Amino acid sequence: QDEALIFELGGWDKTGVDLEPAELDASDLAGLTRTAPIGLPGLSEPETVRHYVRLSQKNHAIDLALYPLGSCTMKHNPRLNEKAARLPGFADLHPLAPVSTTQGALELMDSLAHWLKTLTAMPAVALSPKAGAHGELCGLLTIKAAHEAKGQGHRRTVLVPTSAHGTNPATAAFVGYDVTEIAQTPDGRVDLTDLAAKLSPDVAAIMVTNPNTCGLFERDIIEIAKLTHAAGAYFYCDGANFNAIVGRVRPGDLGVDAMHINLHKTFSTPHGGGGPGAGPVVLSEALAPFAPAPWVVSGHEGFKLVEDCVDEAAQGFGRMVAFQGQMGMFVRAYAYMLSHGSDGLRQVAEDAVLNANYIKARLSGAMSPAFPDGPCMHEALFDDAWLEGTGVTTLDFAKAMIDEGFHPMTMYFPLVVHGAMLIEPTETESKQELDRFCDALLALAEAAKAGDGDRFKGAPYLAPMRRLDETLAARKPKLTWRPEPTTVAPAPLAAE
Amino acid sequence: QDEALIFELGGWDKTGVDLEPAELDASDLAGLTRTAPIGLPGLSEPETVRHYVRLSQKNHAIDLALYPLGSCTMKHNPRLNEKAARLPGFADLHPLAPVSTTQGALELMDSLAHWLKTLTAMPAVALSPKAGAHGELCGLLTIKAAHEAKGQGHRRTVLVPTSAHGTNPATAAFVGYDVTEIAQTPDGRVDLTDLAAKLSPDVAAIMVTNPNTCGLFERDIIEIAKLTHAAGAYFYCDGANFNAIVGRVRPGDLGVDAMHINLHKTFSTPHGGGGPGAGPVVLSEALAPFAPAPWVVSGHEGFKLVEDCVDEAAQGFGRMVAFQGQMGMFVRAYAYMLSHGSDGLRQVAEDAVLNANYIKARLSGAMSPAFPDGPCMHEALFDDAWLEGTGVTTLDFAKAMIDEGFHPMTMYFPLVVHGAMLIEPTETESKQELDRFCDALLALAEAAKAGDGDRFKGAPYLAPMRRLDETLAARKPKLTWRPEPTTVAPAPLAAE
Amino acid sequence: MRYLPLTQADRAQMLGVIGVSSVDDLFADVPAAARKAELFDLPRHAGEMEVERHLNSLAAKNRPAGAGPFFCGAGAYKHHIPSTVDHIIQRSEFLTSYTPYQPEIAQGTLQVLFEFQTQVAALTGLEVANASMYDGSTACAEAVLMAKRVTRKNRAVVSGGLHPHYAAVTQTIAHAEGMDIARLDVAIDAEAAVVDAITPDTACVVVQTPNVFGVVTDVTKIAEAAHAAGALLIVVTTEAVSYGLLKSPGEMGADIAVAEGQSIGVPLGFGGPYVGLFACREKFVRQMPGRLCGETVDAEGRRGFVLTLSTREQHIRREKATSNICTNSGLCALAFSIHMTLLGERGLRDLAAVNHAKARQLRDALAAVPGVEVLSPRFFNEFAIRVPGGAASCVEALLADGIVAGVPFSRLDPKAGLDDVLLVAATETTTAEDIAAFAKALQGRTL
Amino acid sequence: MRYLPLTQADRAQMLGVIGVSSVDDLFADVPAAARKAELFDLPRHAGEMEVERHLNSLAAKNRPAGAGPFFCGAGAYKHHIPSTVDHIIQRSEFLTSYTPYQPEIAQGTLQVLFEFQTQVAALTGLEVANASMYDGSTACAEAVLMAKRVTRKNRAVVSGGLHPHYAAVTQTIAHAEGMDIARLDVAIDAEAAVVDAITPDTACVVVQTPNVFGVVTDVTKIAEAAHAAGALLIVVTTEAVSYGLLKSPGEMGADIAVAEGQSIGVPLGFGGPYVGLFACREKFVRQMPGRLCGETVDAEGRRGFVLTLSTREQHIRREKATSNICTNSGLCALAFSIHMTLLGERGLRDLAAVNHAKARQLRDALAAVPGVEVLSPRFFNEFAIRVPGGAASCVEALLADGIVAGVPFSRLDPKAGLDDVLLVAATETTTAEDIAAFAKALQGRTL
Repeated sequence: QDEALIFELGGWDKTGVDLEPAELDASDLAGLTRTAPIGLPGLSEPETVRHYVRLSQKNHAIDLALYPLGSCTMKHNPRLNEKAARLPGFADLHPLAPVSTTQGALELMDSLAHWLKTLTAMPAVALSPKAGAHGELCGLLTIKAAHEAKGQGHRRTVLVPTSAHGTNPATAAFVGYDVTEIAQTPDGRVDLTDLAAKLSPDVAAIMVTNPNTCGLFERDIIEIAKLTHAAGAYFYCDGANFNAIVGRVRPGDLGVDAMHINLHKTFSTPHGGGGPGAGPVVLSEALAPFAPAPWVVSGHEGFKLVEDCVDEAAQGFGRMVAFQGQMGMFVRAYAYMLSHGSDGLRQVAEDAVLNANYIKARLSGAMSPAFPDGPCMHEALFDDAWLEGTGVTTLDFAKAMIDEGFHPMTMYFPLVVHGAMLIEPTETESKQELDRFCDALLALAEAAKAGDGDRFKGAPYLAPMRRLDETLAARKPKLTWRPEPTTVAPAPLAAE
Repeated sequence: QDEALIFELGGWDKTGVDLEPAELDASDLAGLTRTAPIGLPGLSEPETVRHYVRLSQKNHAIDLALYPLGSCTMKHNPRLNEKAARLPGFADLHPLAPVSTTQGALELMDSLAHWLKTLTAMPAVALSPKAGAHGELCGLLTIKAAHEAKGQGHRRTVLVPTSAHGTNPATAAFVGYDVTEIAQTPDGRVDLTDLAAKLSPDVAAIMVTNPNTCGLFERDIIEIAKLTHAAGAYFYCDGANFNAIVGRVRPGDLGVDAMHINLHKTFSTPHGGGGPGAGPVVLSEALAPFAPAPWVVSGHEGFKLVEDCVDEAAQGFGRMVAFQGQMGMFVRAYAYMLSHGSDGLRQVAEDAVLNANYIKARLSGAMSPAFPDGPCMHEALFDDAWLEGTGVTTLDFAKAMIDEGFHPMTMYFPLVVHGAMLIEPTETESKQELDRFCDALLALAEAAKAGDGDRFKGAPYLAPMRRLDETLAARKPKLTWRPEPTTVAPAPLAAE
Repeated sequence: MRYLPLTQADRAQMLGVIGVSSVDDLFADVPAAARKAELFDLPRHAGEMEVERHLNSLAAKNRPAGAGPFFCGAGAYKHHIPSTVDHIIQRSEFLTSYTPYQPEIAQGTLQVLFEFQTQVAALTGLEVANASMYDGSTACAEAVLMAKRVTRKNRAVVSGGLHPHYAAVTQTIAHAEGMDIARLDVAIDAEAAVVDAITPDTACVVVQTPNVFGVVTDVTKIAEAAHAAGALLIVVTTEAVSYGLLKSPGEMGADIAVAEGQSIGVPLGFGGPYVGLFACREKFVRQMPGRLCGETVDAEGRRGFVLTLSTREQHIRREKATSNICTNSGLCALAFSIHMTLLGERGLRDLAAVNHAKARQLRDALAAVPGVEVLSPRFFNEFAIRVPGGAASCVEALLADGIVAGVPFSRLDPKAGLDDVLLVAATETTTAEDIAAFAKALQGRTL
Repeated sequence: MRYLPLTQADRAQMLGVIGVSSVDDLFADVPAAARKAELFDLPRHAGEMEVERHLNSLAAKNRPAGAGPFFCGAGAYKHHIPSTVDHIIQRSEFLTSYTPYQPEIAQGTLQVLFEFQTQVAALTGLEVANASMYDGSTACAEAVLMAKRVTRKNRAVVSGGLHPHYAAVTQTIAHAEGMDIARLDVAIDAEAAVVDAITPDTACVVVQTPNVFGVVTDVTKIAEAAHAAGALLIVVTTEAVSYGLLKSPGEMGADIAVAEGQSIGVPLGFGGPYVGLFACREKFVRQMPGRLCGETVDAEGRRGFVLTLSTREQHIRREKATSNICTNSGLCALAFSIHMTLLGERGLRDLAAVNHAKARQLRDALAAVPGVEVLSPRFFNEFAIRVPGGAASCVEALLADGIVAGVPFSRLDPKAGLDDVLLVAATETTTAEDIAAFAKALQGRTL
């Protein structure tokens, strides 16, 4: 059933709030008052609720079924964490309220930092970045500042493997670096020879994801770090996949200098249709002095918030955001950490890896794993070799999964694998659900090989919409609703 | 997609809570400890969430579309009220906590009572009944006690119109009364002549719904009350439809002696899949002394809860429930009253009646209104005369409405109309939604008359399930899940 | 007004379609004398912020159970509720749906009820359960009336250990139906006296375990005596968590088990809404009150669920119905069922064990206070103590120390002459610090 | 562990299917030295009740804005949020979904984003808006970088009235991209100085209205000067409610408007998550950062929505992307959009009028306090005052009276030499009693 847009429901003069309109004395506004209508519709509360509840039912969600988006880590979001984040002491706290009235919040940030540092064996953490890519930005800005402080500001290059998330090269470019790609070995890891060759004195940093986007642990990670450091560069680790090793392996033990942690992946803060996230960055001793403001310090008189780099940390590179970062996510992530504890977090990594390997094992007969030898970590990567000759593409196969009640896996990423299908189940799936998923995929694979092309080319059939025309959308972008020529334009509001 | 039962998910040894098991010392249990397994499955939290979220999507709800169940009053449930009811000061309050620690709760009950008494022009209210039918029970018990106190305990009969809710005769019988039906006039009201004839000295009370279940106001209501009182009987008014007149007409002005108010109808506490409700009963001066415990009194030292009839109200007939009644519903209803105010509540009644008459007007061309002359109140009643010869029944028509995205109207009730269809839109529907509804019904009516029988006989086609076999369910009732013979019975838990 | 979608323009247009000139015309059937033109003497509408402020201020005048050491029980218990429970019951599709009369678009509610019935049957050790009652007390009264229908006898023997509110409700309602209620003397270990009170004209025997003084009793012998007299045994439980540790009513011979389900998934809420559990032997199913959900198939043969056996109910049978009940406690039953699913057998057993262990710790601590006497010989998570100087004044005094000490028995039954009896309960929410503080304060007050 | 569904039996069975003997085998690629056998030095797992208690105790150490008279603003504002907003954003289907990469099963999120974009475009008076940014400060920095891409020039003129945090974020990020940031002197009515600072090599001019001192400015002249120099005008707003009363950036000639959307639908949350609004003229759309949602049709011709123009984005263009952004602030955008839908044009205008009226009342009350000087000549709902003895110590002193008096400007910018400037804000949540208490306490402290 189609749901009308809010602009089509005729509510140009309606409202869903009861405000006593104040009489307007505009003498303090210097003639800046609006005169023309804004063009915003309003709806009564019942209509509003219905509009959004109806819309919501058109979404897939982790609460409905497996959501195996590789590298996106769609796991269960505990409702305890939602409840905690809504305590007035956190939700109704102003970011600039007097510090003496925010001691609990600062304590929580301090405790969260302690957990992150302990889990990574890194001495410092910058909490403020608002998402993973923002954390990458923070990390590279820290590295840049460190180089500049050492008189190494001339270093212009960042090395990035081809398999990297797009955010890695984009961030490096954003900070003004040139990006050079590092080759990959046939078994899906960084090519050490190529790396060594490219580690010139111009290199500021390498950015390596570990476990990498092929779902594999970089076996030579310690060697990579050594080579990098020997070249005078820093090792930035993309921590998007930290969930695979949390509680079991500490990046600090591997020689990492900076790593962002997606709280919305490893520590299960909800994705909310694409955000908000949170991307704290842990830093090595070498980089710690260059961290951005603000940060929390504890002292005799309780917790303090250092908000300006000027006095207390002259080397800090500046500021990533207004205020302190994603406090709402800090509360959720901290609640998740406390719930799991050191033992539970270790189990998280183990079950995530176990689930991925189970899927890989069950599907490998019918589909072609990109790296069949050895275990994968938290996600299983397949290529489209097994679809050859069927006329079915990775995209078609993915859309057919929708008709089986599942969200498709990540497709065509990483770029190093042809027609990639990256499946990440996470640790919060039961064996029953994994089996239901594998059974569905095996049946689909059989259908594809049996030549049942229609089932794929036309898919999805059972979703709220059939396949959408993305080319049309991009050719002549229609990004906002505008009244049809026949629509009566909203009348200016009568002065009441 | 079918959703497995919790018993089929293999969770005989799983749990979704983390409790440190206490060592059991059974020395205070006198050998009463369980030995055999209970047979309860458990699920982890992610599995639990998914099970219930999936199930929920198989329900229709007022938040999804019009829910025009006549006499059930499915209106918008404000979320403010949900939030208020969850304040720890209300939700985490023990019913027997020291009275000095519950002053706010008692004040709220006292204020709610004040609103109910003012809106009905009645001097007293018993808050504790847990639902409408429970309120009827309370009302009749009060009447019984009053008669007994007057030496009129011999009165054995309660008069009830044929159009009454089933709860009316059921309640009268429950209290030990004999039920006699009152006839109805062709225009859908109580037949005064028949009433007068049946008002013998044996009659304890009449039970009349007003507005009645035909959606009509009892024009002769004042006369009815006079006749009743003249015969020494009491006038119990079924207040299920109070929403049609709230803020505009006061039952006390009509001669009513007792009336229950469904807080979940008039005052919009959510129905929750069938309950909980709340059914406070307003009482006339004659009946007030016989009200059940408990009640709230206010004095110099704050509010007091009178929990026992013994001392302070020797005439009280007893107790309806443990504790004070549906406090959670009181909070919601009170929030609703405060939000609407005296002006808003009046508008509630007016819009509810306007919406019903609008539907009646729009549909009357195609469907046959049971009482075409004059306005209806909050609901529009149709019979099935217009379906004659189409082969389509009221039930078929209702099931076809499901395919249009609407919940069917109340069917085959009231009993006085053949193939009754009772449509109650409530005041929280917009004109757009009413038009969408009327358009859908008019199109269906046309299809029925055009002989498109399959569309009706097989309906619903688009619901989570096709039509269910209710006869089979009743013939050999299967009321609990039991393991199939092949199922492995749950093993006793290992002592850990 | 934010809840009312009609605009003035809508209203005018709709009146035109109806063919009347004003909304007053639609109220023409109301006698002129009763047609009020003026607004009633109540406040006008208020914005959400204003209403919320007012309710916050009322809530702030109460002391929630979680605010400090808290030991009240007596039929309502402070337990931890997983946040998942409240999240799910707030989903629109559960919260804002009606009784599942149209099963094709109510399978969510119906499957939940079927699962709930199965859980309740398992917990009580009986074959069938209904889809919930208003609460434990009304379930108890309905059970007595049901026993009358089954046995066609008129006398009910009610143990002196039954919660006084339950006894009052049962008495009120059963009496109206013309039953003769023999309520035995109130006593700590009251169940011992029940067997002797059973007569051949007894329809049912009502016993509670754990009883209102927390005393647990093996009712097997009472069941035998009742059955020998052609009476049914009704076993009442007000603390559903006890099912995790104690023998079920069914195992001990009960014919009907009723309980207050509040302890599992439902907040204290100052007494309601709660959820009554009602289970019985299968042979009595057609005499049960309340809604029942049953399994069936749809037109395509798929398993589905419907309300069934509704010929027992008022909307079909009217004055011949087994009960006048229409509304149930569906949303609370959902909460109960979710919490029970999270617990599972393992979690429920653990929870019950923790509750019992905490109560034992509490007992040990209070028994050590000079002048205090523990009265309940066997108990689950609640017991009675004798406090010098009266229970009500003890509670009042300890409140000044920040402790809510429990429920004075006299509050439930002022005529029983047990003014010095205090009912105290412990649950998994009780901490060692709570217990120590209670004992210390009590010692300070009794010295 | 309650969040982990696998049982030991499951794990054993799955290891068998995989063909390894233990889960350690799956970690074989980890260098032995880094494979930790022991648990890290952190607490073990905890039950929900224990975690909740701990978090409650931390929350209780903070004083929420709603606890009493409260006048902080400076980029984050205390507004009433209708309860409907939070209810809807907690729905599983919104809360636990990912970026809508598969539009067939993400129309809920996508239609919301399309509606959000339209609302933001209408509010800012510009043609297109994106699907949200992290917050206002990062949106500001992104706008400056975008101006560089559009104009191919490197200099940004930043008004001294821009929120110091925004200026710092912009400086940090734009500087890293090699831009030259000319931040003008901090002053109450700083925008007056902007026009003179525009040079031919200026890529953009950044002005804020209402500025950080609450001062509202007609930027039309600045727009003309910027355009004459081939520069873009970026208008920043930190209080989105002001859109209801003031001329929009687009009406005054802005090319890009960015704002902090927190005031509509998003709680204070100690600074995040918030929602950045970003709108611009249509001709610049392909240089925009962030996600965009566009209308299209499905295979059956029905209207639907998709993420579009993603060739601007990092996952397609990698180092050539317009921004490195991946995550947005979708759930906060949803909250914003719901609240805006509830308000509608009428509600937003009323809300803005109430805010302004309360601020005027506050101004009048504070202006009457001897020694206090009101500094902002024109304002919406916030203004600066000079308090004798320093703003920070004034706030500290008034805290003892239970009043949170506002934000000392020195906290935002300690180097500006404005230690006696206090920023005070009023909203619809401010009561007449709050204002009176503030004025009285201030008088008591300044006398």
